[in-house]
Amino acid sequence: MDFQLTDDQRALRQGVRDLLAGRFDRDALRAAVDVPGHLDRELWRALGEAGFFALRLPEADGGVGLGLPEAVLVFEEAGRVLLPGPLVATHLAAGTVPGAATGETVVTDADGELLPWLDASDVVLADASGAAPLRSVDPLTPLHRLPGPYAPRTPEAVLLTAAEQLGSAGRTCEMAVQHAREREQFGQPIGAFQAVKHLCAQMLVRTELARAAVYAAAVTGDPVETAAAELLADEAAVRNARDCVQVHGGMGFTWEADVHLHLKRAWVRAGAGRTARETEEVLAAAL
Amino acid sequence: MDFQLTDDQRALRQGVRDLLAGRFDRDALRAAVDVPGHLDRELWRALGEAGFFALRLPEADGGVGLGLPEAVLVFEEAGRVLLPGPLVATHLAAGTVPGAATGETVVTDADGELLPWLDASDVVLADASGAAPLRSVDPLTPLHRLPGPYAPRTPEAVLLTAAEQLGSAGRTCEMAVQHAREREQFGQPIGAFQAVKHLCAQMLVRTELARAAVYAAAVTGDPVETAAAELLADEAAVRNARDCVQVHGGMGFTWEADVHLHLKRAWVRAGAGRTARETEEVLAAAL
Amino acid sequence: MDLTYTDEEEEFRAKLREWLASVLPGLPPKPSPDDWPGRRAYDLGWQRRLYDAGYAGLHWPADAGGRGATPTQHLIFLEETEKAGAPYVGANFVGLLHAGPTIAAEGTAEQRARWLPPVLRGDEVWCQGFSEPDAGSDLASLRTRAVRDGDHYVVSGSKIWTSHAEVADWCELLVRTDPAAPKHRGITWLAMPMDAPGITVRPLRTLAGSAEFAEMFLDDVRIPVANRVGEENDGWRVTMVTLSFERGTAFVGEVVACRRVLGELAAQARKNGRWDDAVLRRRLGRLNAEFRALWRLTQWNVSESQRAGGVPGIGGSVFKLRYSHARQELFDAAAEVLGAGGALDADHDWTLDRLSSLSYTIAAGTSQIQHNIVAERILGLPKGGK
Amino acid sequence: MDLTYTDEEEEFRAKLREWLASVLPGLPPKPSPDDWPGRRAYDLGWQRRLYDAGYAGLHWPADAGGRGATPTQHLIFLEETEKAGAPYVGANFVGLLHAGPTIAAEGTAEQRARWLPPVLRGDEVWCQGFSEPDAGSDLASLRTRAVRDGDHYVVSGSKIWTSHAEVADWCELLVRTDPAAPKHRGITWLAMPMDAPGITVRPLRTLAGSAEFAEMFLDDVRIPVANRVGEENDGWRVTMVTLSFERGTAFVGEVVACRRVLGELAAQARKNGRWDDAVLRRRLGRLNAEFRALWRLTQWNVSESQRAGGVPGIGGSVFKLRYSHARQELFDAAAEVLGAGGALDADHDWTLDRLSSLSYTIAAGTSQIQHNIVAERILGLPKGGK
Repeated sequence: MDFQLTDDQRALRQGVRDLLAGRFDRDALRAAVDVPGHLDRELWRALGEAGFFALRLPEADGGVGLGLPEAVLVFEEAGRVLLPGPLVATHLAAGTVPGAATGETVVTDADGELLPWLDASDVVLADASGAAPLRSVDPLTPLHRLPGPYAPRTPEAVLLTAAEQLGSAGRTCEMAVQHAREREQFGQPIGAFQAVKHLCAQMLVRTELARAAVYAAAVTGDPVETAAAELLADEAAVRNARDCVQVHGGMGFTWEADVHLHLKRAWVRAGAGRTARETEEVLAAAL
Repeated sequence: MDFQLTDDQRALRQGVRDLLAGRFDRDALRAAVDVPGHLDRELWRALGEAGFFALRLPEADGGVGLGLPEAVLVFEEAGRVLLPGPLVATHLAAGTVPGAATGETVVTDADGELLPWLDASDVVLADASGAAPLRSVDPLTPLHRLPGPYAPRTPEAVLLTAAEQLGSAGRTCEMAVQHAREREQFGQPIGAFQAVKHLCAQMLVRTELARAAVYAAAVTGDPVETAAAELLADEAAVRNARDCVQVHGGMGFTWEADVHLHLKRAWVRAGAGRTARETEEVLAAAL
Repeated sequence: MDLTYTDEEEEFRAKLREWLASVLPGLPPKPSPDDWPGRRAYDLGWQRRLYDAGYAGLHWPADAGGRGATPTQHLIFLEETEKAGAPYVGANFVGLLHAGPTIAAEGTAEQRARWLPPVLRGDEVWCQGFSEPDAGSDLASLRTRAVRDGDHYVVSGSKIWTSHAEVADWCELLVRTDPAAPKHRGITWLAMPMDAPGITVRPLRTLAGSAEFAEMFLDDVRIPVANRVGEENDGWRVTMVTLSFERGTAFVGEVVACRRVLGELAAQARKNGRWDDAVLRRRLGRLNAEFRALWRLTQWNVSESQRAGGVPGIGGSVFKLRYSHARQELFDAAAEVLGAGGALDADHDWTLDRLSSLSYTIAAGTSQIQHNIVAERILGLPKGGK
Repeated sequence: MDLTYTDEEEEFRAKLREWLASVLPGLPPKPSPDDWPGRRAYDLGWQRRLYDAGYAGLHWPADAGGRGATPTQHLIFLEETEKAGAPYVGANFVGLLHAGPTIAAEGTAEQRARWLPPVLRGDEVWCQGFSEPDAGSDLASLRTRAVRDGDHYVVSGSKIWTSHAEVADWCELLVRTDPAAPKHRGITWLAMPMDAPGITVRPLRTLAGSAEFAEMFLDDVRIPVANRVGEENDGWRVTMVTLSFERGTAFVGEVVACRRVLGELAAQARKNGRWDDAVLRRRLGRLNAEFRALWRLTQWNVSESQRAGGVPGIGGSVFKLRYSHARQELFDAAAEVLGAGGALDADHDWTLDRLSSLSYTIAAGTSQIQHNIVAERILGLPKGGK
């Protein structure tokens, strides 16, 4: 047993982080926020070239030949920077939908009642008849509402979404800590106050517990473990984003701060998956 | 509208507090803990003389002629000092069971599955056939288990128990604050640390919310308001006792500290009433 | 402990209801949220109606042009106007609840005569220039400088979270007049005319997407010394008077509104089938206990204030701590009732309310600060720790 | 990321299981909780069996008489012994997990030879004299005084929370040797023979009603200078070595046990009908997620420690914060499953576990202290605030 990242996995994570820092920095993020619904196809192709979508295809089929643990690490990075687009659906379509693997084709799929990125996608795997647009609370994820019935999401889709939640939870923890170190009130950094310190510590605890669950589910593929990962990652992403708002105080309540983007995206991702009710019932039934 | 204590109500509260301080001080409390199941009949008669049981009987019948709000204030004081015995049952039996009003007769009644003080009581209003003793977690409340079915508790019993919970919640808040002021670690009172400060503040918030609910239910007699009072008072008593343990640190984990007596009694009182499930359903149905 | 209303109070309520029923149907249509001049006109129009009917400045002392109503009457007023769906205080908020009462308490006769009647009549709008980018929880560290130049102060600096700045006539402004003094002792309260040269207002977009607030940049703005309320460097004390007015009955209407929303949630859940989810149903039941008790706590605090001759007690911090949390829980429950398809729809009121509820544990003293206040001022724990 | 065990690890597990299956049926009956000499004999007897089978001091370095096993093997050992229902470490706790490793790391060759073999063989019991009535969270403020008198220290003071003191042969004792130095720099680590004159042990009853712990009063107890481990006044550093050993795998067996209890709760609820309560059922489901993840976090931390050559990381504080809370939630859920009639019965194991779970957020560093550790040492927030 060696439940730690291998050197290759560390290198992969660093590579993706560097790629995203170069291709999707904060300016790009805010630009995406300012033009809701617009998908940057050049970035999409760059992701394709970097193997983001073909990651788990066999090398013989032009893929990278890696597994679910590696995909989880990559999607965690995507979640950290709030990378927009139907990433999970396109990744899962690689190998079956032509062009998905290379980032030429944008593929979307329904997440239960909600279909993201319908207008910007080339291929829609869900039955989109009767899809009605709504004004998405998340400026980075356009949504349509579907009349149903809905196909259940695949375990891979659940897990990769949980990985994005994990990345977001880790990032909002970092953002809160950074703000707490820099922001001064009453003559000192607010991070010197226990009330703020303990909020930040709780954020880390949530993140690390979710990390253990998500990584373990990626390694074992166990459905109950996946349900645990979903539950804990959803909770970590939403709760951390809220605590991050709180630590930021008034600043956290502005549109200009990025923290609300994490909260809204976390809501969208949690809403896309099973409800907590369904997940908890799966976990209870397994006892 | 004047939702504050009248002068008479303040005087009554102070009178009961003084009486209990004289007749049931800390030594008496610890003595009661050391002899589980023993009921001090002399104290019981003194309570009777002071009008504890006859409080709501008409003056014409030898009672004090007061109402439920006054009874709530009195039972709150009883809860503060952990006064032992089947207080609620005897109070409610005054006027129907001879001797209950004067404190000559000790009356018990079943609280659902559990019958307190069976052996020490003169009159048992519940069907006690098949009652089996259990080792009560609360050294101040001997219990028997009944086979059922159980009669539902009266709204007055629910409310007076909630008043005891309120008194206990207020007292553990005070105990925590006192300890936080006196106990020094790292060169200062632990109450100077925000982590401790905020625990104490939360205890007060819980107490004051429960107080508003309990007093209002006493004034209106509304069943939904009574359910709210029960829910919030149970929560305040249990949660405050636990936080009081936490603030006391290791000391709070000892038998010698009184705080565990509050926790165990709060558990017993909460267990005696409706479950949170039943109370919440009442509150939901009223929406 | 009496929760019944006196005959006088019931009569006050009955007359108010009657008046509301007569006046509300004749109101003009509500302006759009982005139409600031329209909102100003609408809010001032409502205030004018209140004034004409004798309800303006209900809780203000009579010698300031108010009605000198009791806290209970004020409670009834807030409860009934909310229940009837009357307009919110809106653009009149700062004038009626902050600046006005401050001037009434601390201003000269001349200042009262100049500024109070237009507030009550609905002629003038005030905004608040307190917070600064670097002075939030630690408001007393504010740095906007005012330098005396003859019979004027020359003011430079920046303010933030100034609501209605775009349409305000006046701003109650806190400035630093003595940088050398301890931070609480070098602050002065000024009434700044919003048409003075050197003021730039920039809308500040919140995470809910709206521009309720603004930033305000002051560049050598000249304010007459005569506009100073209270002594120079005594502005902190003057301000605290204002803030205590804010705490007493600030959330009465909101608690009434929350209880209405809770009823709507139950109705909606019964309709869409989510009522069958026991966890959600019991959560709504728990919120029922919570908001009923918060209402009773409001009545408790109001009665306490009434006994104290109208001075609100410290119980406001206890109330705010629990209420701000309960409000967030309420709109989280609303998201459950709606399901993802509704909860992620930015056009749904409850979605916006859910977003804006996040500010409740931050604005007007974060929950962290409120915990300190409760622990130190009510419970007597040592001050000034971290 | 690999969660499969190597062939060597699986072989280790298989052999251990085989041995446990062979030895456990032959164990003597468990003594009653109040029978201290009986418990000592039982615990030492189990340790002797481990020793004879080659499992004693599994995680100790080989040159201290241990097996030099990897953290993963230690994890497997703790998991399998718990699953098999083997005896707990009991009276051997301090010797095996605190004092022993400290002596192994910091003691002289002579000290190691004197003290370590009897611990491994199950011949001697150690207890811990660290906490004092006025030195809990702030352990370094301890005041028990040791004054040098020739080749002895003369020690006076009092200690608290000393488990197994009644039956211990030795006590690892922290004393103050330099009252003038900064508090962390005047502390010395001594091995105190428990039969020395001047020691009074008084049982300390916990809120669960048991006397697991004791107070210890020291009145001019003479301890040879040769019993000092490490330098005079260097005891704080020496102690920190011990404490870090405590953190790594301290809760492995407990997490395994909690998962077993959770299964029992579900079985019990299915039997008594409370499984139909959706709120309770989903609460158990949530606890399933919680404890599965805590188990994975344990494996994560153990793997990290294995890569670091056996040194436990700081992740223990993160784990302890969440675990202590989850354990309390678990036994609260147990009370719901039992209903009032069971939850208030002090003879029910789960009732006692519920009571004792309260100590988990206090002992070995309160949750308040652990939050500080996480915030300051992992997240790098400013130290020393309040």
